[in-house]
Amino acid sequence: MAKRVEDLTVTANRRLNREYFVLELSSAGPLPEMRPGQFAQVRVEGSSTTFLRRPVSIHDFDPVENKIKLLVQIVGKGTEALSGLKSGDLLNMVYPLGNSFSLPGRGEKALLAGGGCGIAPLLFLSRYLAANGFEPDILLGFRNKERILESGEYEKFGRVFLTTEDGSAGEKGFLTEHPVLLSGKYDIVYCCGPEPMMKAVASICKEQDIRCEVSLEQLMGCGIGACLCCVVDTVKGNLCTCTDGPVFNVNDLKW
Amino acid sequence: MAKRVEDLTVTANRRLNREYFVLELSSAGPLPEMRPGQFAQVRVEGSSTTFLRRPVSIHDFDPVENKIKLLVQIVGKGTEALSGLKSGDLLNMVYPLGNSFSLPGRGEKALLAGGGCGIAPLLFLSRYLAANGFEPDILLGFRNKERILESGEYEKFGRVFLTTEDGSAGEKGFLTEHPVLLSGKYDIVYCCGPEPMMKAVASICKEQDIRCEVSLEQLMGCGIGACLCCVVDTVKGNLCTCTDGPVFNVNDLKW
Amino acid sequence: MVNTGFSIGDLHFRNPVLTASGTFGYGAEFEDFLDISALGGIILKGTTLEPREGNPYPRMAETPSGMLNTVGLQNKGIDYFEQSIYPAVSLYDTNVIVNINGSYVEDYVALAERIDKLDKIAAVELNISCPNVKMGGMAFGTDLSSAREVTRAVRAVCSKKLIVKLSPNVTNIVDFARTAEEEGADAVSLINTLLGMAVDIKNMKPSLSTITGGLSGPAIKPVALRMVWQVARAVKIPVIGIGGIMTSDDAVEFLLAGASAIEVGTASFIDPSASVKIVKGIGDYLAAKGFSDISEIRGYINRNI
Amino acid sequence: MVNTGFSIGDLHFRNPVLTASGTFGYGAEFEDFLDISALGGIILKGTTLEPREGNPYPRMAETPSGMLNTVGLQNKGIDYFEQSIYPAVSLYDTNVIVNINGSYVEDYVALAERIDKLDKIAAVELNISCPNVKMGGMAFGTDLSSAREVTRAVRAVCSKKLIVKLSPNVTNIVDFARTAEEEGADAVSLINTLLGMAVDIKNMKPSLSTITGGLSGPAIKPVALRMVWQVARAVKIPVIGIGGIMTSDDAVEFLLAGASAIEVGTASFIDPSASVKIVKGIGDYLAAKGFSDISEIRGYINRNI
Ligand SMILES: Cc1cc2nc3c(=O)[nH]c(=O)nc-3n(C[C@H](O)[C@H](O)[C@H](O)COP(=O)(O)OP(=O)(O)OC[C@H]3O[C@@H](n4cnc5c(N)ncnc54)[C@H](O)[C@@H]3O)c2cc1C
Ligand SMILES: Cc1cc2nc3c(=O)[nH]c(=O)nc-3n(C[C@H](O)[C@H](O)[C@H](O)COP(=O)(O)OP(=O)(O)OC[C@H]3O[C@@H](n4cnc5c(N)ncnc54)[C@H](O)[C@@H]3O)c2cc1C
Ligand SMILES: Cc1cc2nc3c(=O)[nH]c(=O)nc-3n(C[C@H](O)[C@H](O)[C@H](O)COP(=O)(O)O)c2cc1C
Ligand SMILES: Cc1cc2nc3c(=O)[nH]c(=O)nc-3n(C[C@H](O)[C@H](O)[C@H](O)COP(=O)(O)O)c2cc1C
Ligand code: FES
Ligand code: FES
Repeated sequence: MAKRVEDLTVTANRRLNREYFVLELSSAGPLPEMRPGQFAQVRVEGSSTTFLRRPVSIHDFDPVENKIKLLVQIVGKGTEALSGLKSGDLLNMVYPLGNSFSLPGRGEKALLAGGGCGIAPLLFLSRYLAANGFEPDILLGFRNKERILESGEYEKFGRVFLTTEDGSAGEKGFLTEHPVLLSGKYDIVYCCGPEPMMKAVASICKEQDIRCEVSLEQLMGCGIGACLCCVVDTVKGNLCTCTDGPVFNVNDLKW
Repeated sequence: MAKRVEDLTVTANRRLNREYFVLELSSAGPLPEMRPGQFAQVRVEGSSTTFLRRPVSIHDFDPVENKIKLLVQIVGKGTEALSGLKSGDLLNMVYPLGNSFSLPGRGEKALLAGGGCGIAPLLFLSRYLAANGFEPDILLGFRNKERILESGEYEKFGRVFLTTEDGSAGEKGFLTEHPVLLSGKYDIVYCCGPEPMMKAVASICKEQDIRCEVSLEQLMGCGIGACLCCVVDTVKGNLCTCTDGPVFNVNDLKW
Repeated sequence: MVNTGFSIGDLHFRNPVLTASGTFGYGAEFEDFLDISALGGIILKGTTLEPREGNPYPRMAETPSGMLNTVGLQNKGIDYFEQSIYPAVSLYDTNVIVNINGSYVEDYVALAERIDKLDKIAAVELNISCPNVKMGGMAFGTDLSSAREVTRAVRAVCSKKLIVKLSPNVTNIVDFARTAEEEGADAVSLINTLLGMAVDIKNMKPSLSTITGGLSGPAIKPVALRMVWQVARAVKIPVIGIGGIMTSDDAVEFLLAGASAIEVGTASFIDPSASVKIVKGIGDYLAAKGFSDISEIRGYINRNI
Repeated sequence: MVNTGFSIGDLHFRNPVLTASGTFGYGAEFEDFLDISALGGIILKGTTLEPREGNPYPRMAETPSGMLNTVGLQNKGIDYFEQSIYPAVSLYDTNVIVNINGSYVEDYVALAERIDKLDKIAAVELNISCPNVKMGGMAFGTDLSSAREVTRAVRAVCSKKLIVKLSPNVTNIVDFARTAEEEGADAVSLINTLLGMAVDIKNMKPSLSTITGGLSGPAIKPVALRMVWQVARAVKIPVIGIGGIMTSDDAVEFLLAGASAIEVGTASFIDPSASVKIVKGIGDYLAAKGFSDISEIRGYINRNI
């Protein structure tokens, strides 16, 4: 999968709530082949404090419509600037980067578990699994009803389970407390979200001897394996999140 | 005249040609008192190479409409960024800064001579002179017809003489060759434009023993007399263009 | 209420925000933009014994997140200072500090003696780090024995608080800070500008009249922070952090790294009221974090090291 | 056609654009983005005798117009290099240069001996300026006699072109350049990163695991340019300029200041094809200015001084 640097055109910028927005992007030529779990390094123009690119997961990729989506949470200057992009603006990206989630084995049952912004790569993964004949279950956790992101989108590709911390929608409590996660009926769990959540899911999986893949968010300098800044300490030594990851089997991590 | 730091609102951004544009700005409260020749230090957001503010003359100031105008030539990153401002955008300015052109004495006849971007402060000066009962003559020099800027505006306040280098409008040749400048009928000449032009005008004035005031454009760090970067070597030693100027009597300069 | 005051010996500052020499004029330039008594203190533009015209134009160049300057200590000399500037600045209700400069040790001493007689001057900042003069300046601040000699000599005649301003253009700034401390300095301030340069590729010549100049602004903040951290661990006297401080968040970085106070420099060119905003922001940070006294965060990062 | 080639002794480079060690991996990382044979040369990631895991995460922090890193020379050591990396990089149709690092003089010597046997390696860049290792690294580059010792020892075993990479964290970089020249270096490259630091005020701790790290990017360009200018006037061997070069305009500044060539570092993180764009831009500049050979602009600014 050849990487490229390219200006994509913003075709829509949809605000989900105070904190989140979805960018839809298209390119003049065909978009490259991409896999769920991969990410882009996006260039934020216009601030001396956004010197480096920002890593953002491919939220969704529709090769037919030649469109990709990014789901972004505003946490600082760069994401704030991106939130101001308008239809027709250009966004320079280096992509697609990193490895991807593995496919389940034949007949295996998969659960996708995402919390907050961590749901970003899971929409593409759901679509991809569905396209490959799997029927994934999707467990999404949010703080409250207002913060639920795009859950309707996921329903296109699998059964969706919701949790909110305050019980305003779905099951009340943390994602990690949801019965499906504890059901033991899955062969593989794909997880993305805040590190404590991923660690909790990983340990639940370990107990049940379920394969678990997580997507990590380490600070990145380059995104292409050149700076060695994004390392994660694994049983195989320091690995680069941007090339050896961002998806890791939790057994390789020292969690 | 108290200086302030303030966000003004862009009410219009009018493109004159490929290189020039006029920004119209207004403020919620009343604009401060200002004099022709004064300038603003404008903040260019959005680039690590526009760290410092940019000095721009008050092109026009209408206290009744509570509006000011800036006439800007695109020469680099900062002015390029300013050219993208839209109605409703905010522009942060430190203003009004610097000294101003002196008023002619009672019954004296004044000529305003401006070339290219140098005409910027002269519109406000024309208005001001007219408001104070003078009938200035205004000599404007441009490279060619396409590059003529706002000459209609000046006609409201005095008689306008035009020169273009290629003769496509007004007299053909340099501003410094125009007969009005050599006529000897003025008591004071106010001049602003490229330094070689100002020097030529100054020497014509000296020959005719006419008072001549010029507005200088030195590189500025602060615009308020704090950094001592904008100095000009004068008969009185190093003076600051931002506080002792930008308007200087040519007799004080070592030209 | 949060206490943000600090002291150098028995000299109290109502808050830790000072203005850096050469970037705040004599205060008057900023009166339209802020209330000078809201500052911990102001450090006046570099003063010399004799009047100086400074370096030729061009004196500045913009650089990524910073600027180069080569003002070269333009000022009207100590006579003029005593007569015309001192009366004005002595009216300010804050600590007024004079930044002194010289080509020879004797110049510094003579200046310090004169300033010592000016009641309303709270302290002297001994600038041994100006990169833009042919003689003296940084030469003192990059050679340990010269630094020692000039500090000792000035200390001997200076009964006011003495702050030694250090140059970053050295291999080991800690040595200079220790030397200043040993010679009786009451505080050190750092950093002065980094020696830098820019080239005008259109005209194929240096951007500054003196070729090299002093780099200031956010670009130098990481270097300044590192040096402040190193020095604050090595000396017992208060450390005043300087370099690229634009916001209170920047200022807090210096405090957490060990600074007792900070100076706002180039930021005042971009926003003439930056310094007072920083005063407020530091208070807000302390309050938000639940601290009641600024001393609680001084050097805080060393706890987790 | 404009000639942008240059030589270090009898080693020819088809253009003056190299990639800086530690910012271009082993080339393969960039193959999707550019044609490596379009570059004057590539300098591989810092190599040591033994494998090194490098420093703990977090290893970087963004700063105004720059970044701090503390990678700490993570690499798989010379054995792995010979077996797995050398075969790949020796296929590149450009000058491949190895950046060598050690804790002791003996490490450098042993490494240089091993690399000397690798036919397709064009030159060795002796890194005595890494700020992110506990032993060796910058310690060699900030002490004149150590710098002399290591250069001499490596020179004795190195028949390839030897480039000594200098640290900017010194009072007088010219002394180090002269020392390298005296000890037989064929060229000097400068600057490595400035030692800097950042503080995470939210968590009240240093942003980097090692507290301090190396500052790179546009922020350091003015300092780099100044040092390159100083060094180029002081030595006769070619000077390779490094520091904050993002565009060909930046590169031209270094050439006008006296550099024979330049290295592109952090820029490759922002735009992986930056280096080849710079190659083109330098040619365009020369053509626009009416020069036919790059040597005509080398140190041009010195003419008007
Ligand atoms: C592989 C990968 C995929 C990602 N996918 C997405 C995504 O799909 N959607 C999304 O919204 N975000 C995603 N992120 C996180 C995103 O990169 C950061 O939120 C973003 O870089 C912050 O930029 P900023 O300028 O807004 O914040 P800054 O102003 O730079 O920082 C604000 C705060 O965010 C923290 N932060 C900055 N960068 C990161 C980072 N890389 N990881 C974790 N914390 C960080 C800082 O420490 C700071 O506390 C991903 C990160 C990685 C590594
Ligand atoms: C008192 C004063 C009043 C001015 N009034 C106006 C005005 O009304 N309209 C207008 O268009 N311009 C005016 N200028 C000039 C204006 O400030 C510069 O053109 C502007 O700062 C350039 O910014 P930039 O980022 O676009 O260019 P940069 O990218 O910074 O530089 C591009 C080129 O312009 C040159 N340049 C930059 N700043 C100045 C400067 N201050 N003076 C001269 N050359 C400069 C640079 O050397 C470079 O060659 C005035 C300048 C001064 C000092
Ligand atoms: C234009 C200018 C003039 C300066 N003049 C002096 C001076 O006279 N004496 C002095 O000690 N430092 C002087 N400095 C250095 C500043 O006081 C300060 O140490 C430096 O700018 C770094 O801080 P900053 O990045 O916040 O600007 C000057 C700096 C600038 C930009
Ligand atoms: C992430 C990173 C890793 C680096 N690793 C090395 C290295 O291994 N050896 C070395 O000599 N320099 C190393 N450097 C320094 C660069 O080669 C270069 O000297 C420095 O970054 C300044 O150039 P720049 O501003 O263009 O990046 C590294 C720099 C960065 C940013
Ligand atoms: S971000 Fe540079 S190696 Fe991963
Ligand atoms: S621009 Fe700073 S003193 Fe004039």
